[in-house]
Amino acid sequence: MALDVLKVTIERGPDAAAAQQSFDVPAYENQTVLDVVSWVQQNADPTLSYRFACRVGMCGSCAMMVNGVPRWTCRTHISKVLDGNAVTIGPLRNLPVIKDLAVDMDPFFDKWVEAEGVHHGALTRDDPIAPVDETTVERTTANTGIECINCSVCYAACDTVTANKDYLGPAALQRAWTLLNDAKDEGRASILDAVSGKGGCHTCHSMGSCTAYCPNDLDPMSAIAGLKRETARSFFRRGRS
Amino acid sequence: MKAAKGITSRAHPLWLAYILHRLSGLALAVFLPLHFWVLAMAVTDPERLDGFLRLTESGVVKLAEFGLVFLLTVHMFGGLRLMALEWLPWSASQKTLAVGATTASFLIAVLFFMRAI
Amino acid sequence: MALTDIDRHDTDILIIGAGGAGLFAALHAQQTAPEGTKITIAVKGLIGKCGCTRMVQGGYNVALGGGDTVERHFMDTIQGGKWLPNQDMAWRLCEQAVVRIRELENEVGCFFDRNPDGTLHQKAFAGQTADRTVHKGDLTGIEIINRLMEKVLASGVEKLQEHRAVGLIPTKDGASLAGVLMIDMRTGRFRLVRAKTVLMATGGGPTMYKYHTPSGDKTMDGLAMALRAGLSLRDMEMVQFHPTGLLAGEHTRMTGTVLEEGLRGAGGQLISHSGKRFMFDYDGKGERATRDVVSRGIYAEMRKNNNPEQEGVFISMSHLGPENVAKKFKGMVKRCADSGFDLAGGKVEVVPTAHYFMGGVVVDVDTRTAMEGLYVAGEDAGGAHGSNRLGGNGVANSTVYGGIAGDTMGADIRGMTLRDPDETVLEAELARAIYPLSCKPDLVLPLRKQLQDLMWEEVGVMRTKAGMKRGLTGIAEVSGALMDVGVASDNLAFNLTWHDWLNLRSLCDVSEVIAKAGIARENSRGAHFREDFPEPGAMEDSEFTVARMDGGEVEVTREAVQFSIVWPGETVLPADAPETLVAAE
Amino acid sequence: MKELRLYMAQRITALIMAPFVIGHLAVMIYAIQGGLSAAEILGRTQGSVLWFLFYGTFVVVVSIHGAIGLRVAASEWAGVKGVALEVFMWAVGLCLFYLGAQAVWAVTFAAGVGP
Ligand SMILES: Cc1cc2nc3c(=O)[nH]c(=O)nc-3n(C[C@H](O)[C@H](O)[C@H](O)COP(=O)(O)OP(=O)(O)OC[C@H]3O[C@@H](n4cnc5c(N)ncnc54)[C@H](O)[C@@H]3O)c2cc1C
Ligand code: HEM
Ligand code: SF4
Ligand code: F3S
Ligand code: FES
Repeated sequence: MALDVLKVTIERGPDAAAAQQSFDVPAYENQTVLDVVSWVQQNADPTLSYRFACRVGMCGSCAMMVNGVPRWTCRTHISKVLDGNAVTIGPLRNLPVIKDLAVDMDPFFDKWVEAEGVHHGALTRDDPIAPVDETTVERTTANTGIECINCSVCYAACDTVTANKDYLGPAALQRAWTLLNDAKDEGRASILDAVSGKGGCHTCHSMGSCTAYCPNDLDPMSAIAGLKRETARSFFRRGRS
Repeated sequence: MKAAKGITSRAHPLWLAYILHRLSGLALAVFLPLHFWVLAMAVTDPERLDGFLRLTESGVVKLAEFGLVFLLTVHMFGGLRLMALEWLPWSASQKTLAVGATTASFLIAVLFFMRAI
Repeated sequence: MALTDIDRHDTDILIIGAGGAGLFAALHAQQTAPEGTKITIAVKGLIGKCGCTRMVQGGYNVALGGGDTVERHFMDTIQGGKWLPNQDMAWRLCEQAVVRIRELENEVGCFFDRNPDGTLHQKAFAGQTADRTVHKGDLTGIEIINRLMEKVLASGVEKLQEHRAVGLIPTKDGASLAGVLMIDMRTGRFRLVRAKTVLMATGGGPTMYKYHTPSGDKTMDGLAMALRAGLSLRDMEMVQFHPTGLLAGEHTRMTGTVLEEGLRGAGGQLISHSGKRFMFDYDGKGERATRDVVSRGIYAEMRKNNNPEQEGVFISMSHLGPENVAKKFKGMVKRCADSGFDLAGGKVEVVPTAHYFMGGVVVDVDTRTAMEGLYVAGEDAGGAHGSNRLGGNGVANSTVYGGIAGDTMGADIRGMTLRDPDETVLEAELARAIYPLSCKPDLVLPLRKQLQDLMWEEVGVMRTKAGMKRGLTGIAEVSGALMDVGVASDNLAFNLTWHDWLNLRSLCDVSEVIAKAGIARENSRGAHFREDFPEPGAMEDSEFTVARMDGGEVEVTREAVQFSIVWPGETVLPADAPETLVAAE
Repeated sequence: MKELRLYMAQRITALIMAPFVIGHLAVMIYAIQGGLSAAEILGRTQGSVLWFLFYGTFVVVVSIHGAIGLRVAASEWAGVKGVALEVFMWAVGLCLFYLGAQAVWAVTFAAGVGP
């Protein structure tokens, strides 16, 4: 790397988004944003708080705002985000800040559950495993959303989440859509109910920031569109009967 | 220094389409009552309506009219795009669609503008 | 900080850790415990988002017919473990995995990859004699943990997230467990949680090595606590190295993370600095040999090289066709690309990396420990794997025994009441945790690095008595130096540096046990390789090591393995069973 | 379920409006040539049941559509919540309808300048 010092600005505190602090961080090869943040905590300011676990993009606990963009920091090479030699790092948007770069992710998961994002099964451990044809449209659709690591990047990217406290958000709705397409799931009615209520799929304006920023290239926007389609269909059906 | 908190990179086509749709919708909602009010003059005060209509000859008002038609077309195509995206089984070409819709609406508006002159 | 500053909190069943073991225990405890039982999960990170179960790539071993049997899975496990496993535990693992996988698919809602006919797709990891590993692409752990996490979050258990367990607090007589002292990491306050039963499922995690794969939250806290509580730990010398960890330099947390096994299985080649494909010098199976063999091969090559710029060896895939590789190993290629390496077309520098810890607390087949009220499951428990864990047996072990722990606790709890903690132990544990707050602040990181280098060099892939002795001296030095490193106490909320200190404390304590157990085993089995004792010794005389803290000193003894199901040289398979069911490639 | 009903109402009204808007625009493009006058407008629409139905439906539909649309914007951008939000939506809807109805009535059936 040509640079040898990075100018890193970090937003501090639970309450003061304005409290920014700058650090000079030595540049190294193969440095990720998480490495930069870690360097600051390990060498310059031991009180800096942030969260990570797997360090390879599997656990979804390290997301932060990097130059105003939500990203998984352990898999974001610093060179990708540098503005000159500067970078500004803040806590993930749309979630309450615990301290510095660590946010409280509970609202995100509460909504996941609220969206009925949990398997509704009829079979038990005493039944054989049901054969599934992986080539059906339903299964292919379900598979497209299955690798979500619940990192909340999409949740942070979405302005509708900011604007509407009740909005379940892209990841939770995508999970509901996956279940709706899962042949093993028996919760169709309750899922449709959950996503048609307050803050459900109809709150989404298809602004697509979720899909644009998902680090795993998932497409919550289309999943939500699927839910809209499905709920509209059942609306007409109910109307007729 | 820029705050890291606000999203600074909203500039992707779908977000722009969204904001355009909302702003045009809001603008229409403001314009429509005005439009109705003007038309209602037809009963109460035809002279004033004519006076108002004469104003459309002037460039400024023309531009405003152009803007309104633009809003209406932009909003309509944007809305149709949304409904296509949500209800028609989804295809990856929605971004092209978004851009296409805006372009089409722009063209119609221009067509209107040209013929009006 | 005084005892009076400790929040006190009661529950019925406390589960520490939220990996496969912890989450399964929560679900099963809910199913078996009497109505109204309060269940609490306390975890160092967020529920479902920390630990290693989430990082499982390859998959889950389970014998589901098609020629494969529980007996065959069992024999592979015993032979893989070089006759050291506790056979009853290994048997239960293989037998219950069948139930657990159905539970995962049918009740928890996981989806595993299918064959064209709709049945589960299974493949074979190295060391297996049947296509046995169930998986979801190469991100199996995400599917398992996400589904478990949803179930648990929806079930309404009490959550104590970002709560770090720092000490097991027994009753006055020391026979039973009264509760667990924790730090609420978000506020920095202490909390004593009393429970009738406690499951420890903190997942081991050999992160005291320079190169390691596990999640950053895992630092052997559980085993260090168990050691202090006087429990016996077995097989502590058994550290599994994964042969291909990414080598990306000292300044990135990416270094050490796993490049998946499948790369070698698919034909990936290991190349030395001199450009030579070397694995066939060490084993007839080349790159496809078992993890321990390949790790030693790479380690030996690394030693031969004395170019300080280039520590590791290279894995090269390009001869398989870059497009092909990019398609087949999409996730891996993308991950490498993110950190600046071209896996599909170029070559990536790799190094053996500490992956899994076979050693752990001595438990019975129902996860009970010697201390009433304390249960241990998952990677924290020793015995099921012996000297080596087969790929795919790790997550099977944590989910199977996590479930068993939940069932056992749910049943045992009926006859139990809350117990009073020994306040002197409580005070000592508190003092231990706040110790650094009264010392002069300094950096923790250099000491962690020192320990990691030391363990890698002296107690790593290949060991000698002299090396391990040096290791012990070095560990004592780091350990002592750590006691002079302080942490500023003005803001304890989410104070990662304080936790770094505590992490290193646990790592030092357990490192010492690893080195001592390593010295005690004077032969080479599975993951433990002694250059001064390269022979495995007679299988019939197999012994496992048991470490205990005795008056502040770690003592290691040896106990004879009980061949309760099968004797070395014998098999539980029918006489005409083929050696392997895996088609040769 | 209210969310779903509002959503459906907005989409259905939008679908109905699309041909109306296109129709209206087409007429305007045609009519605007050579300038507009009250007489010209009225000449076309006065006494016509068809135009009454055309613009009448449009007004009903746009009132619903606009009211729901402003409801969303008000709640998201201005933080209007609860009863206030419902009151706001109905007020907008009724207001649009009142003004619109007046206009339609004016250009079709009300007495004004003769043909
Ligand atoms: C990269 C990688 C790939 C792997 N691939 C496979 C594979 O393909 N197949 C396979 O079978 N196995 C695999 N394994 C091994 C497998 O992941 C583990 O054996 C298994 O998941 C361990 O489960 P566990 O529940 O015991 O622990 P974990 O899942 O690691 O969970 C431990 C939990 O304890 C918590 N904890 C730790 N310390 C404390 C404390 N002091 N207080 C409170 N909570 C604490 C942690 O935060 C975490 O929640 C892999 C491991 C890694 C690292
Ligand atoms: C053919 C004509 C129209 C179509 C197809 C249409 C379509 C739509 C659609 C689909 C939405 C929902 C957007 C969302 O949920 O994100 C919407 C919103 C809206 N519409 Fe229309 N509309 C049309 C005409 C009008 C008119 C004439 C008005 C003027 C009152 C209007 C005002 C609004 C407003 C204020 C919104 C809310 C904006 C938002 O939520 O972002 N629309 N329109
Ligand atoms: S959909 Fe993508 S961005 Fe959203 S939580 Fe899942 S992985 Fe993260
Ligand atoms: S960004 Fe938000 S508005 Fe919808 S399409 Fe994605 S959830
Ligand atoms: S640390 Fe797990 S995704 Fe970044």
